[in-house]
Amino acid sequence: MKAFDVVVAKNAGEALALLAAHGARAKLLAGGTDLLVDLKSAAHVPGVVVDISRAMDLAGIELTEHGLRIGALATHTAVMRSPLVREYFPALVDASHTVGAVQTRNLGTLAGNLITCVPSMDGGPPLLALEAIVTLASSAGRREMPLGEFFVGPRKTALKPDEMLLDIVIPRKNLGKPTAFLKFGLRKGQALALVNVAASAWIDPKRQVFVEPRIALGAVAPTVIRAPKAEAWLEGRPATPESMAEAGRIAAGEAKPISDFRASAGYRRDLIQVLTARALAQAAAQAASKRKETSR
Amino acid sequence: MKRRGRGIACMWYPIGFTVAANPSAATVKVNEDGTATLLTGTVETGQGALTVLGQIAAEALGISTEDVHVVSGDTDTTPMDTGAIASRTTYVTGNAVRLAAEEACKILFDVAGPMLGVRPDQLEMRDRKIQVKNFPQRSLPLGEVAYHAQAVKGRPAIGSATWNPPTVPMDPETGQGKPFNTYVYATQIAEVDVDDETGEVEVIRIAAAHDCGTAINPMLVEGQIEGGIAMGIGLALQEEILFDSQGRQINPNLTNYIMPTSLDMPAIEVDIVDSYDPTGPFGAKGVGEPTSVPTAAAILNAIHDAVGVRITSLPATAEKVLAAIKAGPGREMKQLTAA
Amino acid sequence: MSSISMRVNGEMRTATVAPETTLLRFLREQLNLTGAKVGCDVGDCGACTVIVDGMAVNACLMLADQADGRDVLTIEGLATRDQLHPLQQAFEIHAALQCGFCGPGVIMSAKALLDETPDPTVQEINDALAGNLCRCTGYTKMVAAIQDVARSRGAGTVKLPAPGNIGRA
Amino acid sequence: MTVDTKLETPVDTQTMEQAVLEPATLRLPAVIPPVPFPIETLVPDSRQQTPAVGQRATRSDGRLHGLGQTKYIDDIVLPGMLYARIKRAGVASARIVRVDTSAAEAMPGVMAVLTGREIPVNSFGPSFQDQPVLADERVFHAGDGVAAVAAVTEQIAIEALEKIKVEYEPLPAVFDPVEAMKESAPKVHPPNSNIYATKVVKRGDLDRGFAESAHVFERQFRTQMVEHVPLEPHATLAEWDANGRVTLWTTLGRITLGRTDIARTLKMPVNRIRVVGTIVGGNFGGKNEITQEPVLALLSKKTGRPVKGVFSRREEFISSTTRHPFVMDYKTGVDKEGKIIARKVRLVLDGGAYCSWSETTLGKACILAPGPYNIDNVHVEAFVVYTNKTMTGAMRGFGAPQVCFAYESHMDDIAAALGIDPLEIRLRNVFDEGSISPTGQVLHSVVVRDSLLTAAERFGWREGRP
Repeated sequence: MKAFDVVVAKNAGEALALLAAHGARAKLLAGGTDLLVDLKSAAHVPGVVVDISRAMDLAGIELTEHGLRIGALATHTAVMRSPLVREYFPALVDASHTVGAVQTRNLGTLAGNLITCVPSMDGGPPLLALEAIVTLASSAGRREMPLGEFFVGPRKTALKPDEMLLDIVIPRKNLGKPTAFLKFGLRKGQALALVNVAASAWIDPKRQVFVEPRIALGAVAPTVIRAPKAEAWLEGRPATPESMAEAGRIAAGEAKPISDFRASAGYRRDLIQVLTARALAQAAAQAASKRKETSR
Repeated sequence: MKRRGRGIACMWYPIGFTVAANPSAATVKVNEDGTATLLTGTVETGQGALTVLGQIAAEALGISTEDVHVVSGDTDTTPMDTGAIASRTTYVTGNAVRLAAEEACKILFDVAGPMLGVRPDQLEMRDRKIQVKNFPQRSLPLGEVAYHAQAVKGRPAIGSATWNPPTVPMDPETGQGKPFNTYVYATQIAEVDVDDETGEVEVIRIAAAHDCGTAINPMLVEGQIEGGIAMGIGLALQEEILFDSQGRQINPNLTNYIMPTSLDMPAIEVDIVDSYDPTGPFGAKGVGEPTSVPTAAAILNAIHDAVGVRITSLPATAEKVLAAIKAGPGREMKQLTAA
Repeated sequence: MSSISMRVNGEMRTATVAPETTLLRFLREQLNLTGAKVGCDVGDCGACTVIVDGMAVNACLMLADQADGRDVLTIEGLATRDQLHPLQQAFEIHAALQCGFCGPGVIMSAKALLDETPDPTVQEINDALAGNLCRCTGYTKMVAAIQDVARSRGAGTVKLPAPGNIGRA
Repeated sequence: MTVDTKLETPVDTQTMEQAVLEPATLRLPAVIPPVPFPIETLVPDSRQQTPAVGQRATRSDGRLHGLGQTKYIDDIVLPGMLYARIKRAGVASARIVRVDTSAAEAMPGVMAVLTGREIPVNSFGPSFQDQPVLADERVFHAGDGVAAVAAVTEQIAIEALEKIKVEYEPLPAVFDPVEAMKESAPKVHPPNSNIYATKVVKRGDLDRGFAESAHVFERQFRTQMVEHVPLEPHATLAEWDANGRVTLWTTLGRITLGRTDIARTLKMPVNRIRVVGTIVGGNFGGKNEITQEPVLALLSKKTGRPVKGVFSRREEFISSTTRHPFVMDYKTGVDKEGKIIARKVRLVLDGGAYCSWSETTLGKACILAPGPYNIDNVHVEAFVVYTNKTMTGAMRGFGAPQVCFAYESHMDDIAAALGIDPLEIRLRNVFDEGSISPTGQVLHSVVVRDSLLTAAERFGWREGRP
């Protein structure tokens, strides 16, 4: 690696002050699983790396009045082990579990996954389907935005040079919302997604229809995207294999996959269709089993 | 929906170079306490060659694996060897080691004969002893004889030998000849699940029955087979170096060059086929390369069995399998006369 | 230059490193602990796996500076003067390693797994090893060796180390 | 509010500060810590038993592997050692107009730079000497080395490579082996033909065989280029001494023949070269020929210091050998019972930019291509051709996995068409003791039938579907 300086921020406040002081020269280091890989092959390295990997005030996962708050430093392993996440958002556990391998999950953070912003990120789809809000902060103040707006393009987010992501909040209204995450990669271990899909929906217990279905797709567009047409079509429809298959077809039409050396656009569309239908089916099954539990 | 299929593939594979000379030399030194040191010019590249060669030397000297220390891989000190290539080490280097050990034995038998009151050709080595054949009650500890040979008779027990598999050149027009001295055989049977909506292939288990002649070390043979199968799975389903239109590799890294991880491995059931090759050291042939030869074929046949499509180019990626499923069975296959 | 101080295999180590030095380079080049290997240097192969505050990590993806104040365990810290670690013993008995290059990383991953999950399923073992590429063995004998250790320890007979801290929630 | 997060401070800072202040713990990195290892030698029973053959003896290197004490080349450091790096062309086919190393040489910490023109005999290869150690006049594939640097640190060497400027004049290139066989294709090594080796195996009367067949099947099969991926990359440490001898510790699976190649490129007597094969971290055929050894030897000679070079993972892919892609045409005639009567095979091997072990691969593939079956009428013809891609060479199986994929897929096609069980059709055709191979060899110790039956028994083949 080419030479750079490291300054340690022990908490969020210090990190923001350092970002204000160094501006675009600085780069934040949290898990480092993406940043260090980039720096090793980079022709130009940042002047200063602000190391927040021990700013433990950013590491928490907690339930607040707004919903489930996941701190910027929460690793994938922390997400997988959190009783709160396991109880309310098992799909997020599944997503984190498919990131890299144990070693990368122990270092890499969920927030970092969003910030690196590659279209195939695994953290993005479930959070987008669950309508997560991210909090960005600079020394000048804070702002919140829906995750969908945070993703700007491949490797490009709404973060300004002096800003950092503080936390991710899944709104309270979605606590326990049945959600499934499915990923298709070229192998089982350490796989990058060819396509990943998260589907989230309530099922009206009386009418057995989808309520507020949300579908998010990864690796099939410049950023992780929602499939609004499929969602709208599905709203109020019965949770049948036919409706889920149709939603998959619509979602496949909404995506803009590219052909690359990993897969063709056409194959990615096929996968969206299949995975979306399967994810919806899993979400519906979750809803059914939850109902059984409560009725017992 | 997941569809299960099974596929079988057998193979043959030669040991050693194609016609070309590929000699090995070895030196065995029996130390004055009856332990031994083996010098070989081959290199340990993970296959366990040094352990196996040590076992061969030990067998010839009637001592244990631990009694033999193997020195290898130094052109200044170790004898010529063609090296860790062509699945030849156990067979070719092993034969040289066995012969070298027998040379050392000859010295020890010469020395022990008078000590035991018999002719040298009446003696054999067993359990760290030199004993009279068919009359084991009369014996001497190997160490005692080795010490006597070196310190009293002035004939340290050192043996050297070379071996090269005999071949017959191939006729340039017809290819007729005897390019190799021996071959090994194997069968692998794969069971797979194919997802007929995504084309994903999961290898569930593989039964592998391999011939290696005598298994000098069955545990290491199993290790070779298991590792070879992993490589075969990569060849069958995952691995491919890709190039751009300018001839530059697209995926020269372990992120994008997809090789099997632990999660991609099936259950493996290994059988070592009962076999003995009189031309090999104690009946041994070899096992290194052939372990990954039939795997891809077995898996591809299992895919065919599961979903009825014949994938004719490797790797059988999920995308390729799905495309074939969509295109329907029987593509590309030409049958020239009616069945 | 950064001044760092960390516990490595139970012993406090203090050093000055260039800020861009990875933990892997620091261990190998400054502490002469060459058990962790450079296999890819970008976190794909796991040959550099060490345990930091109880968690298996790729030492190539961590700056030495980030390990400041932490507890680092490398393959060299497993055995004592008198005894091999049970994993080292089991790997030897099963011939679970062939060329051996991936071995230290695999054993560290296995240790982190068993510290957390004393009686893992085959699936859990495979999951724990998925970050450690091996080209020789097909992983089969590694899994058997790890199962052996888990079985021989028996449920609850082993005192597990205190849980680590990295990213733990 | 529920909080499931207990934030703990990573380490008790107070204790740590105290510890740091204690003089005894203020050890500097120069003091190498003792590495604990078991001093008691516990020898597993399997290693102590006689007879030794057949024992599940543990490996002699197994314990050191597990302790992390096996010394691979990258683990060795000699006093004053330099680090070498090689600049890769990045273009597949070009004439080298100019190599400017002046900026690299001027960098502080750079001790020597080497180009292809400084190599005494700039060619090597196990069959044909068609491969330059470092490309000097022409680049044949994108992974060719064009210059090398020895520097006091690896990082300086890497940065120095960026300062070496190479001017190329692009030349036509060919990447597809079937294209490369055409007369009109650009020649990879002009004036030589791109088809650099052929092999034929012929037995019986093919035409009569097909005429007598009840059914004839035809299919083309293809395979891909594959990398060995040894976990340890190619690595070499070279030390030139005052007697004019050079010692090379290297990841080479065949040191004796490697030494011959090194002596040839360095134009030195063989006995002035010592090659030490350390424990190699995986080979699979990929470490069967020299790569950077002459470069490091010459850099050591230039600088008078030991020089170490370790391939990056990228170099491992782009500049070491790979497995041959095959294009395989099979035509098989069988009788009504599925007994093979005639088989014609045509193999085209993509050799990449250099021959390497292609001749051997070609030979083995050609001989093995009919499969382990008794076939009276066989004709196999095989070609290996140059392309401007990464060179292909020895890899576990020398072409056998490729042809096995083809002949065994073909076998199942035939079985399916004739409605014969795949195991059964093989049992009807396989070699037995004394069978004649396609090259006319009488085979001994033949157990392919046993292997089929053993595997089928283990798998439960005859019990039917699971």
